[in-house]
Amino acid sequence: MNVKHHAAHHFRDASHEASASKLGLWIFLCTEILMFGGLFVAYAIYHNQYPEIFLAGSKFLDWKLGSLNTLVLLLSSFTMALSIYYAQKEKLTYSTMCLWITFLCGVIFMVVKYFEYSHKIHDGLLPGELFSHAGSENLGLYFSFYFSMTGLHGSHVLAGLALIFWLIIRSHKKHFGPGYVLPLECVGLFWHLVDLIWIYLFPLLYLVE
Amino acid sequence: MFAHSCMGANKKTGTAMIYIFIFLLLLPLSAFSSAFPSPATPISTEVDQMYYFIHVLSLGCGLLIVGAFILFAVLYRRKNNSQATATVHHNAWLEWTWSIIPFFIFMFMFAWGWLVYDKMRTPYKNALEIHVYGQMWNWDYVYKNGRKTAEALYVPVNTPVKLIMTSRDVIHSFYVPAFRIKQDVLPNRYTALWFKATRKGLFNIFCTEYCGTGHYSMLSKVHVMSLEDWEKWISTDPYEGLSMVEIGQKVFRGRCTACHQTTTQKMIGPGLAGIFGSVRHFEEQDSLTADENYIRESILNPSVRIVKDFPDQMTPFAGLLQEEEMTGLVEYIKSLKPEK
Amino acid sequence: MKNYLNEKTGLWSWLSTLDHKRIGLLYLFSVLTFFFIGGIFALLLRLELFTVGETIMGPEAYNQIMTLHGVMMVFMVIIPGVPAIFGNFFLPLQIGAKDVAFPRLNLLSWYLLMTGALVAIVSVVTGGVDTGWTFYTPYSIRTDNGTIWVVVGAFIMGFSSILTGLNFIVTVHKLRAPGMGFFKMPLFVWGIYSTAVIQVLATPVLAITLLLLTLERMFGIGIFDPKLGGDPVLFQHFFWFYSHPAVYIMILPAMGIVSELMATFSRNNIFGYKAIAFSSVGIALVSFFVWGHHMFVSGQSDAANFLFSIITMLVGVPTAIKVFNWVSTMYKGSLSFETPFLYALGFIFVFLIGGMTGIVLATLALDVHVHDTYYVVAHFHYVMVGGTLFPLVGAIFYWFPKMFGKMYSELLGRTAFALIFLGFNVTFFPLFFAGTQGMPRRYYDYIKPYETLNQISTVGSWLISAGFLLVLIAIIHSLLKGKKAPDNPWDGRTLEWQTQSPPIHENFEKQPEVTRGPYER
Amino acid sequence: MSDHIVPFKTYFNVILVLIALTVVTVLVSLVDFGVFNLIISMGIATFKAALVLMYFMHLKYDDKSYLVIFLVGVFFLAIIFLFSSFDIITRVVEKSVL
Repeated sequence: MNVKHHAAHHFRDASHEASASKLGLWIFLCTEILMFGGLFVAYAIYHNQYPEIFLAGSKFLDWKLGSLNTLVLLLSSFTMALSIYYAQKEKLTYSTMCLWITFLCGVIFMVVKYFEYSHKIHDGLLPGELFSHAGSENLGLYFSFYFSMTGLHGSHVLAGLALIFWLIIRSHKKHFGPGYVLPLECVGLFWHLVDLIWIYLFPLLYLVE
Repeated sequence: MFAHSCMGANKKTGTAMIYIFIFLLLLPLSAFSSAFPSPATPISTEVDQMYYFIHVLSLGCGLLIVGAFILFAVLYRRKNNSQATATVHHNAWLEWTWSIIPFFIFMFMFAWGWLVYDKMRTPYKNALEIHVYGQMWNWDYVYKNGRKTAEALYVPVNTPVKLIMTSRDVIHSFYVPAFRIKQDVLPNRYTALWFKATRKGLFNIFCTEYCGTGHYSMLSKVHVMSLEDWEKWISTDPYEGLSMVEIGQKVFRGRCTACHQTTTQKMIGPGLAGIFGSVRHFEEQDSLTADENYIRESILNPSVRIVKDFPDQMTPFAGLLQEEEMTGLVEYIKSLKPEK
Repeated sequence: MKNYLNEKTGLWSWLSTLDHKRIGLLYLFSVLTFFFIGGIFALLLRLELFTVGETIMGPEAYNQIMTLHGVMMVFMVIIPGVPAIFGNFFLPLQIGAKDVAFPRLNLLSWYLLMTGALVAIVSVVTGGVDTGWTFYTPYSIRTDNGTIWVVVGAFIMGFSSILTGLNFIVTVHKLRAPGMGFFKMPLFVWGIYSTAVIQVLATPVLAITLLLLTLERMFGIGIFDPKLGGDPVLFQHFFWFYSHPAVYIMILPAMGIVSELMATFSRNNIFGYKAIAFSSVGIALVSFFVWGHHMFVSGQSDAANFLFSIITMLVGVPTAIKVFNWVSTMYKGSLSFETPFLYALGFIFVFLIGGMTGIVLATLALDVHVHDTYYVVAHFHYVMVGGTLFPLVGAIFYWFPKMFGKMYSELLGRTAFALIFLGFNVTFFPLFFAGTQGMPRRYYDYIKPYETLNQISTVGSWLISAGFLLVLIAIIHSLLKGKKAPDNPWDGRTLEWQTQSPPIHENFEKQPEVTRGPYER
Repeated sequence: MSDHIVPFKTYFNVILVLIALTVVTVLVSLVDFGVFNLIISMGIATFKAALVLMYFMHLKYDDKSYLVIFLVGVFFLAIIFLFSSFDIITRVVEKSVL
């Protein structure tokens, strides 16, 4: 059954609205890139100025947890793309199930992040002047970058989870179908961007040489 | 039609507008001469020549353009409602000319600006090196032979000087208008300035990077003197033959006038007249009468005791004052009595 | 007669409206309120500077008012200003659309601006802020007062600007009337479009900079704090990467308005349409490469100074082209000097002085002498008050009949202009000379030689505030007692003059067809 | 547009390649190639990002203007980095003489 979605009054039809929404979303993704980019530029500049601090700092990070998080996010990106695929194929139960898997992967990512954060706070590996880890000179600068980059990324993962949950509710109500997948595509684009940023964050923070 | 009825008002306002524009064109000419502090270094004269050139050129172009639109305003006033208007709305040749000409003018200005700037920034060989320290709201200077001073930067005339500057807290900026030089003074980093004063006298030093409440009172002077006087000054002990109170007064005038008055009048910090022996009330601690130890402690480490309704803004002077200066200051403050 | 104003009434119909015209009026009301508050601060500052020594307030109060004047005028008046008020109201009308692309996002932008403004104003009661609108570290990290509120407020207001820019780009790309190619769009739309590109590309960097500054103040993360290895000059790089394009966010829409006023009141097709359109986009792009001219003496390397100075000179060229084209539009026109046209002419005169002093500031050797002095204060007031506020007030009078369906009184309008123009020049022209004499900016008190110049300037500030008050009176007077306005009082050629004034909710009875250029007679 | 359906097989291949590349990134980081380490890990990350962009985000099938918008964002990031580090690299470091 092809669900009928009526376009807003000022658009000619649904495809006109879809192309406008996707253009708007891509511009929003461009601003997200510029915002995260500011952090990456600062990271790159300080990495060149204080290579030894960044090298010593990254030793405290558990790269196994980092790679687990990367795989989890990649998987969630995969299932997100699949949910659109199934909606277009009108296999709506599969589509909702894929959304649930994406949501679950996101939660796992945040739980792993929670363990990493509590472990670091417990060890005193805190940003800037709060750094109080015994036995190593001040790595505050590295952990300022670690916490601000992964913190900002984490807040975007949370926002993504909220949006996916909203999609799950609408998916249960059968709002989506072959004719109308716009919300799935838009949230999907945002979620892929969050994954994209983590793809760069992982090697830069965890695998510093 | 509405537009027609306001035709009458058109002529009067058109001409009124013209008078206002012409009056405002004469404004710059009248106050042009006294534009700059009189130059005191060779670089200043070059910078001034560049100023006069660009301002005269701008005035010329300005007169041309404003003249053009006043002329059009008068010639093409709306006389009736069906007036024929221009048919030509694009002229590629014209567009190119008024793009290329400004481009070349601007590039010429850039090149000239860069050459003089480069001259300003190339270090003099074997310059007299002086350290400059900026801190929240006063400047102090240290010479290579260890001589310290705060009330003025003493410099010999016609000798190249290199200032090596750093800040003890926030960003300040060392600016001598008469020498046309300015350079930010950054914490944890040294920045440098070069000049060769060609005229003796006192020249103002300002701080031009916002640095808090006392930003406006962070003033000092460059004292340019002949080589012999300078040599005599640098080798003499600054406090030779002065009584303790006079030493204190010299130190006070160099370091403390940014925030404290010698009367009872509050400035940024409290007025110091009659402080000694008075009862001081604090934010947290209980009050006490001001004795030598209290005055010494509130100079070396002021944030220990903060007087009621005064902000904790005074920077510590621990390590900056010699013992002689410290005792001098205490004696001087003791000697300050409120005016009757 | 049904129109967007009387279609629905009641406060809630305004606070929950999705109509771009009503949102434009919401912005008009809030921006004018912030403008008058900021203006009062300016008057207090000038009053304090009337004499040497303390006149009406102490140094702490002066520094806080100086900062609030800066923050309010920049983040709450001129950045939202023309794009949010007239962009919202007239962009859809001028391209023949029913509304902007995302109406809900448009309303969210207004609420973001108001929330950000509220958060910023809370700083007044939590210890005040005295860092200047530039928040330079490490001073902005050191003081323990309300600075964090203003920083978070500006952070929130930044998103209002991003979302408005995003909305306008999609509207221009997707909702133009059939037949309206890019070169049939009015120049005001070109101005708003190139501004939206800057808003979208520059503001996120401000967002991350202010976020890092907030984290710096809360947890001392040390990225910009020299005590912990950070580099304050890097903060300046990030801040000015946004703030220089931001001054083009302020000026480009105003230039769009001047193109409209020139074409309409000379009753002439605009001269060099393509030249003006391409210079708007040209300025928008080059503006991202020039931020270093704010940092010539800040410890930036001489090589970087060379680079930034030469590129800044390039930005001057398209601006000069625009001014020449506007003046040529008057050639062989049929000029009528109603109030909006006076503001356009005033703009050209004042912007000329602002532009040329800009070249002085871009020249390295000259900038060293006048950086951070009153020469710079005079320069940016010439290009901001003259460059943005003159066209903004001109646009209020130009589009007043279309927005409210009532005519303003020509006498009040012209006297207000004369007062503002005279007062402006008397206030800010003497400050050029105070600057070259070496008077630094943000000074609570100055030495004796600068006194007479400051006194002239303060007298001028009374004149200009009388002028702006008269503008307010003119607006209120004509809102209450204005005569009914015809649909096209100025014989304008752009699409908004072809619908009724004030327009209906759907803007046009039937979708307009575009067959000719925007200003063709 | 929503009418173009990307086959399941493509998605599946892409996710396999992505996982493989993640493993490669980790392995490469264990071996010390000196300065090349950074270049290699950034190269792999960019390739993975391109995969996600092209297939998962449908850039391959959608209107090319979206790709232009994305690249403009990256371009201006490069501008901030280049100009700021150009300033930092060419700074003359002054020394104290005391």
